[in-house]
Amino acid sequence: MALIELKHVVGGYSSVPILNGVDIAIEQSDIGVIVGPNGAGKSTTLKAIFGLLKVTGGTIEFGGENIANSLPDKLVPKGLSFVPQEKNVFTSLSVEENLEMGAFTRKDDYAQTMAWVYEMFPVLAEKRRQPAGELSGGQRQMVAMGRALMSKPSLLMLDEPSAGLSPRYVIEIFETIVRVNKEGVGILMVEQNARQALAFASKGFVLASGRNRFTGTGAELIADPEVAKSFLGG
Amino acid sequence: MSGEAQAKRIDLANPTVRAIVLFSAMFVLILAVGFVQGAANSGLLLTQALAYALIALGLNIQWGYGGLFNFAVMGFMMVGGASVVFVSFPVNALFWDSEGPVMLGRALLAFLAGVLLVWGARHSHRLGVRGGWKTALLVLAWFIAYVVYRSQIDPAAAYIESTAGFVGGLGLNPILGWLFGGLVAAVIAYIVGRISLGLRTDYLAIATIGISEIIRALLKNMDWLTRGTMTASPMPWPVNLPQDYQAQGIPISESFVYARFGFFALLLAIFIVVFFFVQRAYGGPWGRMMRAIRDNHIAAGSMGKNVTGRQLELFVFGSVLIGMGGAILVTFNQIFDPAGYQPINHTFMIWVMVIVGGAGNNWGVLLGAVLIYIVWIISDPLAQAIFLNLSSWSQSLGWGAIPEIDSRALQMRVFVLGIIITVALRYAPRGLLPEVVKREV
Amino acid sequence: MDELVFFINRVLISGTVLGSIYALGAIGVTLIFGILRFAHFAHGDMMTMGAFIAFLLASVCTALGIVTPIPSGFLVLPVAMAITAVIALGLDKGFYAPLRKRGAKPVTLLIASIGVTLILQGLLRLIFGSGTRSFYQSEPKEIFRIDMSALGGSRPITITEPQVLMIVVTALLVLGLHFFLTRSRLGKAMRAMADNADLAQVSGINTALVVRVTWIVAGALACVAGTMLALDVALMPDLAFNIILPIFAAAIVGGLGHVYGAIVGGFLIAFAETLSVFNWTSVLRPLNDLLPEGMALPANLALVPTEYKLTVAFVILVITLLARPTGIFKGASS
Amino acid sequence: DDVKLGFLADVTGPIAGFAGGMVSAGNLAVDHVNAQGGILGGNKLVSIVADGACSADTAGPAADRLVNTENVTSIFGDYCTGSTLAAANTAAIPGNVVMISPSASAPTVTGLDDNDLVYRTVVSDAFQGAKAAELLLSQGINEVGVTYVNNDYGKGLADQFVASFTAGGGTVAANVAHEDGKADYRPEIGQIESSGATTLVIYGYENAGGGAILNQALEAGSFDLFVGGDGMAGEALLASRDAASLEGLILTQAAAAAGDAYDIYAKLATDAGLVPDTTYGPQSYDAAFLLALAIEKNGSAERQGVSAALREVASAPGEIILPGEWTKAVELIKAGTDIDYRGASGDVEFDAAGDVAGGIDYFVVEGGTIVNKGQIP
Amino acid sequence: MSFDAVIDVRNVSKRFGGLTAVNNCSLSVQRGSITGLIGPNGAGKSTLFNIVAGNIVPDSGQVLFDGQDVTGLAPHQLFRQGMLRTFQIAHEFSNMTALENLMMVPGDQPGESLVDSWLRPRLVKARETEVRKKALDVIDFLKLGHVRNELAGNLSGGQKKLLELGRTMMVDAKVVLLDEVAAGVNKTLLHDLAANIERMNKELGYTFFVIEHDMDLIGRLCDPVIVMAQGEKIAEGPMSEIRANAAIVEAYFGSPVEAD
Ligand SMILES: Nc1ncnc2c1ncn2[C@@H]1O[C@H](COP(=O)(O)OP(=O)(O)OP(=O)(O)O)[C@@H](O)[C@H]1O
Ligand SMILES: Nc1ncnc2c1ncn2[C@@H]1O[C@H](COP(=O)(O)OP(=O)(O)OP(=O)(O)O)[C@@H](O)[C@H]1O
Ligand SMILES: [Mg+2]
Ligand SMILES: [Mg+2]
Repeated sequence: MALIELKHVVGGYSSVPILNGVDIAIEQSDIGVIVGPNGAGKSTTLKAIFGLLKVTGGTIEFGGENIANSLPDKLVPKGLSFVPQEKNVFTSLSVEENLEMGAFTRKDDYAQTMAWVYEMFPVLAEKRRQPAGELSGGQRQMVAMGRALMSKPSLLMLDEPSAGLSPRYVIEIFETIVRVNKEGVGILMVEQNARQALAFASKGFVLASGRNRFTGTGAELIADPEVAKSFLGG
Repeated sequence: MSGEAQAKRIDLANPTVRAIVLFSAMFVLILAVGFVQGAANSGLLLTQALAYALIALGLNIQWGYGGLFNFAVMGFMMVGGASVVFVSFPVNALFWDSEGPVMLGRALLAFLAGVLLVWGARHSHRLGVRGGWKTALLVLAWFIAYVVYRSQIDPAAAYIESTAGFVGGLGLNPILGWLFGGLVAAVIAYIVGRISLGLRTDYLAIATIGISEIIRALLKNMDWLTRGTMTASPMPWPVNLPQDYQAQGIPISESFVYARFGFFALLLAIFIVVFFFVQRAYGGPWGRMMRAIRDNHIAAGSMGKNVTGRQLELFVFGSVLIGMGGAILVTFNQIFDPAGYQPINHTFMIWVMVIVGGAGNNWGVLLGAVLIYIVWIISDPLAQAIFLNLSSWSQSLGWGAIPEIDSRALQMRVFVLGIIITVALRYAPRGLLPEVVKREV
Repeated sequence: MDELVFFINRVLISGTVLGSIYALGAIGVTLIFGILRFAHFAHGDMMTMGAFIAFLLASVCTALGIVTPIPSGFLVLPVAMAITAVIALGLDKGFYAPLRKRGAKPVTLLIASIGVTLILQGLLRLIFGSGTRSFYQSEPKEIFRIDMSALGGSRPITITEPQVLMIVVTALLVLGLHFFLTRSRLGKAMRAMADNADLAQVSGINTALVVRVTWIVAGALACVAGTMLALDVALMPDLAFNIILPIFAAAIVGGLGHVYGAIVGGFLIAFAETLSVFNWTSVLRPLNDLLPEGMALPANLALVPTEYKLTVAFVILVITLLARPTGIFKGASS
Repeated sequence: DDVKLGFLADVTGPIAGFAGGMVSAGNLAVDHVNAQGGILGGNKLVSIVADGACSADTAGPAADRLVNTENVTSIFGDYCTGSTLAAANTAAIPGNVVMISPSASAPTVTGLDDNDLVYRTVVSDAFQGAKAAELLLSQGINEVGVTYVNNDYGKGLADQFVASFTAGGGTVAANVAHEDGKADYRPEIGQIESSGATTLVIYGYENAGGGAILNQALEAGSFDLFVGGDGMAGEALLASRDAASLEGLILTQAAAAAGDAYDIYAKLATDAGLVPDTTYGPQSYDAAFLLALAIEKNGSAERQGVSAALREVASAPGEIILPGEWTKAVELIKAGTDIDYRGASGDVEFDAAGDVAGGIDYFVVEGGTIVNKGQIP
Repeated sequence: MSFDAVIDVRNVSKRFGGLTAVNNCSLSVQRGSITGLIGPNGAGKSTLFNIVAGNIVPDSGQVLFDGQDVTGLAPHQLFRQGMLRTFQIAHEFSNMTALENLMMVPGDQPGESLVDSWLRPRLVKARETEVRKKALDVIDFLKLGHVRNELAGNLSGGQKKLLELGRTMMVDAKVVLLDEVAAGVNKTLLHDLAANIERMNKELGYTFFVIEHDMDLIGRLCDPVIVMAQGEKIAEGPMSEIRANAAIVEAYFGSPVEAD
């Protein structure tokens, strides 16, 4: 059974639907990448999973349970986590407090998880007392991911994690994602750095006009000339 | 009920339809009030409502178009009021025959000297004065200017107050006074704007509240100029008063109607002209530019729009209307009473009119102003009716009447108004007639 | 010596008392602003309401014949705080939550809070009438006079019991709030939400809970502020409405959303008011002996006449904002 | 038919604190009329209340509603000077309606060009201020500090007091305005205290800023002696304060009518469950009662003639009518006998401008009670 | 050297609190070039743009535009002299439609003066028709036709960036500063955009100054490329040269990610 499965999801901000039937399935071991033209509904798909807009049709199953239209404070304890593209750290809180906020829904002791996050991002351990607003773009992205990992999610969703990062950080971030995935966290992310992302993705989804246009492994999509021409910039 | 059912079938989401429906409802309300209250009283209500609409239109220019949090409405209304006193109040011979004008002239010179001094200090960097020295020089200049001005104005004020009461007016036509009110408001708005428009949102709001309080304190305590708490009245009207009609042999009750609708007609003519021009500018590229500045002033600046200049333009433009409206109200009520101005009645209520009506939509603001004003007036009998009944009901239940019910019932008019405001916002959070997005067809 | 005592009485004590009142009010305003991003204009009336609730409870105590060494109005405070907090929650549920749900702009919430102000004022007058009441109807207000004759002064330093209580309570509350916000999970969540509400939601923070806690804290604080104010002066329906402008000024000067800013702002405004009308002649009078014959200090050396007291506070406000456009502590804006 | 009496009252806005008591006092007079057989041959006298909000913008429409919509015969009110003038100019004067204000005490009202329609039962501030100054000087008090509420009432009173006091050789060491409704008056008190004055003259309202200043000055122990005007007078002054600390406090107030007019009123009010000496309560009672008398005298609910009738029932000579004596008054009027009302607030003799003249009494707190020391000579 | 420099930055510094974002930086952009500006995150690239475009006043140093000292001039004054910029984080007018967002850009619209809009409605209307036509063309080119009546605040992240770019096509500018327009824009569309930038440069003579992290794009468009790090210019030259610089490659490019 898939970790998360979207079946023909329809939804939008007002009465006009933005998603017209999106199908996505991800296993815990997968790295899924959503690509597509601007305005295709990629971010909207992630928001729909996370209960940030109204889903009017289809089902979203997570661990076998329909979670359509549940709110984040219900979803996070179930094992979902989301890193928005922008404004994804609490700038006035220290790095450590940022991580704590990620563990807000947990009732148990999260010291171990925090140690794990620091182990994965050693630079954060150094700066644990510093306000996150004083960090560089790449470091912030790590804080954001660390925050999302603090709830011990089984699925981590990321919206364009590499946007605006210099090539070196892009590499770092992608490496981190691969590492996190190896620790047993399913990944679903949206990327415009599509070629690079699909290169290590186990599943790829091409969305256009709120619908799936192509689905396959990352390698398949890169190899598909039609996909490459229309969506990956030739 | 059937009206509402019908309204459901009508597409209320369509701005034009919505406007027509709501304005019809407003006219029905006006007619109902007119029917209950009589023609004379309705004439009065409509005139005041329209004056408030003019003021609300001014605020809408500032907030609705420009996003400027002007909470100094009361201050600008008072400025307009004091101006019309100065222009249209009868000449005070006692003052002009005394030493007063000469002393005031000296005070004016002292004031100008002070301005010059401060201006000089502000430009002292041209002489090579920099940094902390310049700040120190500026503070010193302000202090000297303040002391010099006080040394001239204090004796002049004391002298005028003891010999002539106050300076009186020029005895000119009140309409000139209204224009002058707009002009003075413009000058003050320019100065205030230059100082404070760099502030954002709530910070600008509280700064303007402060400025408004400063204006009120000045006008309330400069007895030599405004007569302060002793009030200046009666102000002359630009049209015939009821007494003038009575002198022509018209019965008392009709004289009220003639006089009020005479004033109303004059005001309506002014309002229509103003409204037309405001609408025309707002509908075109000027309005688009202003909305852009409101949305994102940084981007607007980079797209070549002079943000500070344009915001100043809006601030002055809006304040002119507020000042004129304040002046018109003073003329109409025939009294300028600085102690009667309260932020809650004269600033926040105007904001309520704009927000409930629909910021950024002139028709909405007109609707909001008239509606809120009428609600405020009928809340007086309405609150009494509700709470007198409540009291007798509680009496009949054996709980005893509410003590001092006569006055407490009346005090509940603010409660009624509060309920109406919150309910209106709840069902129309963007205002009764929200700003219309200019979509292509 | 008398000059110093006079200065202590008239500037230090007065300013501290007034500053405590402003600070207590401004903390509530700033908290609500930080979390909910709107200027809650009805905060003053929430304060007044809290004071009336404490008054009612104190009257009940007195009627039951309970006699206490400290003012009964102070004793019932915890209960009154709880009741006011519940009412604050009710106000949110009834008036502000529906607007938030519909995504109303901050200014709409501000205007709605003006509506709430009017509603509360009407209700307070309907229930309690419009007259003035005193917590000290049945018990005298205790006044401490610290004799200064040992140090060569002829006048005592004077401070009343509620003033002492107020200063102590303000200090304790500020401390408590500090620990709550920096140490507790919920407090941190409040700061997180003030920082970035969307991200807080995404992190799974129960934003509805945070909002509720905010209103509870703000309501309880309002009750304390109102009651302390009423203990110090008297109780009337427009008790705190009349000082809502300086309270907002304090919150703004400090930087909206900053608890410490609110405290600094409260004391800044209070001391500006107090010092602007302070007659410097009274402390400089000894200099008269040094001045040459025939020259004396003027009888009144205050910066402005008292009519312009609040004006000075606002001038300070405007100047502060010109130097630091979002307040001393770099506040948020809506 | 009912006879309508307009109550134009500033129950919202800055003086809401005591406007309620004034409405109640006025209603007491109306109740007395109705309980004793009604007006104009058994008709009911009804009060129609409207809110002037102490603001010209609101008082105008409210007065107009009374005049043009409710068609009242006369108006009791308004309370603030500004709103009274606005109401008079907007509606009462053009509508030929008599107004009696119980509290608009500023000298401006005297000069209003009102066709003999605007009256007041409160003594003009000018008179009381001058008398108070004479009294203090005669008692050997030569240096005082003054604080006044910054409105027409306080300012008018203080201006006159200061003028007379300095003219008589006294020194006003400090003259400081205060705004009503603030929490803290210590800076104002401090400014006066620092001037060296040990006597404080308070021209404000007992249940507003004036009372708060008194409290805070007592707490600080700043002054030896306090002096107050009519706004400070009343039993409430002692009710909520330690009387011993107020020993010697001097109050001035319009002279009560000869005889026991005030005591009678006080009893009537207490019986009805009211506090008799709320601020301007007696003046309010008198204003409403006088209007009823004038209407009765005028013989109809018409507006024409009320003004002349008012002057007749209010002024000597004539048989004395005291508060509450409605039946007696009606009988005398029926018999064609001239009457003269002596009110709770004083003799109420109107002068040409519609102001009450009359003496000023002074009161001193002695041994925990307020003792009337009689008229200031 | 700056004989034909259209932008000449001389010894400019800017500090934020304790942090020096731009440190005594000097560089110039030649007329008619497409100059690239790259560097790690936080190098001070956007800050430099803000200084050049007048959004930030530098602590010290000078900016010359077309040979004139423009340090401290307001953005709208620079716009009038022919400089146009985009923002890294989209600065759309969120309560206006996409079309209106573009229509407000052209300067000197008679309808923007109160007097003209009141007294010369015909003139205003004529210009308005022109502006609308232009805006519609741009919107179609950006493939935003279907959302032209949507509020800009409701557009997707990439669509906002496109709108940002569209503004530069609304007027004839001498110099266009592009701050990471490619981030978040779909690669296929980006090809068309790059082609258009080249066309505007060649045919219309626009000068472009481009911040970008997309090395393919920089490589395709820009010559020369300036590298910034820690607020200073550390290198300048054609892309091939930059790529050959080991230090830069290490600091900036890192090593390519391994496929899984
Ligand atoms: N307004 C500001 N206040 C304080 N610090 C700032 C401000 N703007 C930028 N900075 C800091 O200045 C440094 C340079 O920022 P800048 O935005 O110029 O970098 P950049 O080179 O554009 O990076 P990126 O490629 O990530 O956009 C950063 O460390 C940033 O945090
Ligand atoms: N708040 C909103 N209200 C209405 N429509 C919206 C809103 N947010 C997004 N949309 C619309 O939904 C569509 C899809 O947006 P979405 O953000 O999902 O695109 P995307 O695929 O993530 O694109 P990009 O790559 O540009 O980020 C767009 O056409 C946009 O106009
Ligand atoms: Mg997106
Ligand atoms: Mg940048």
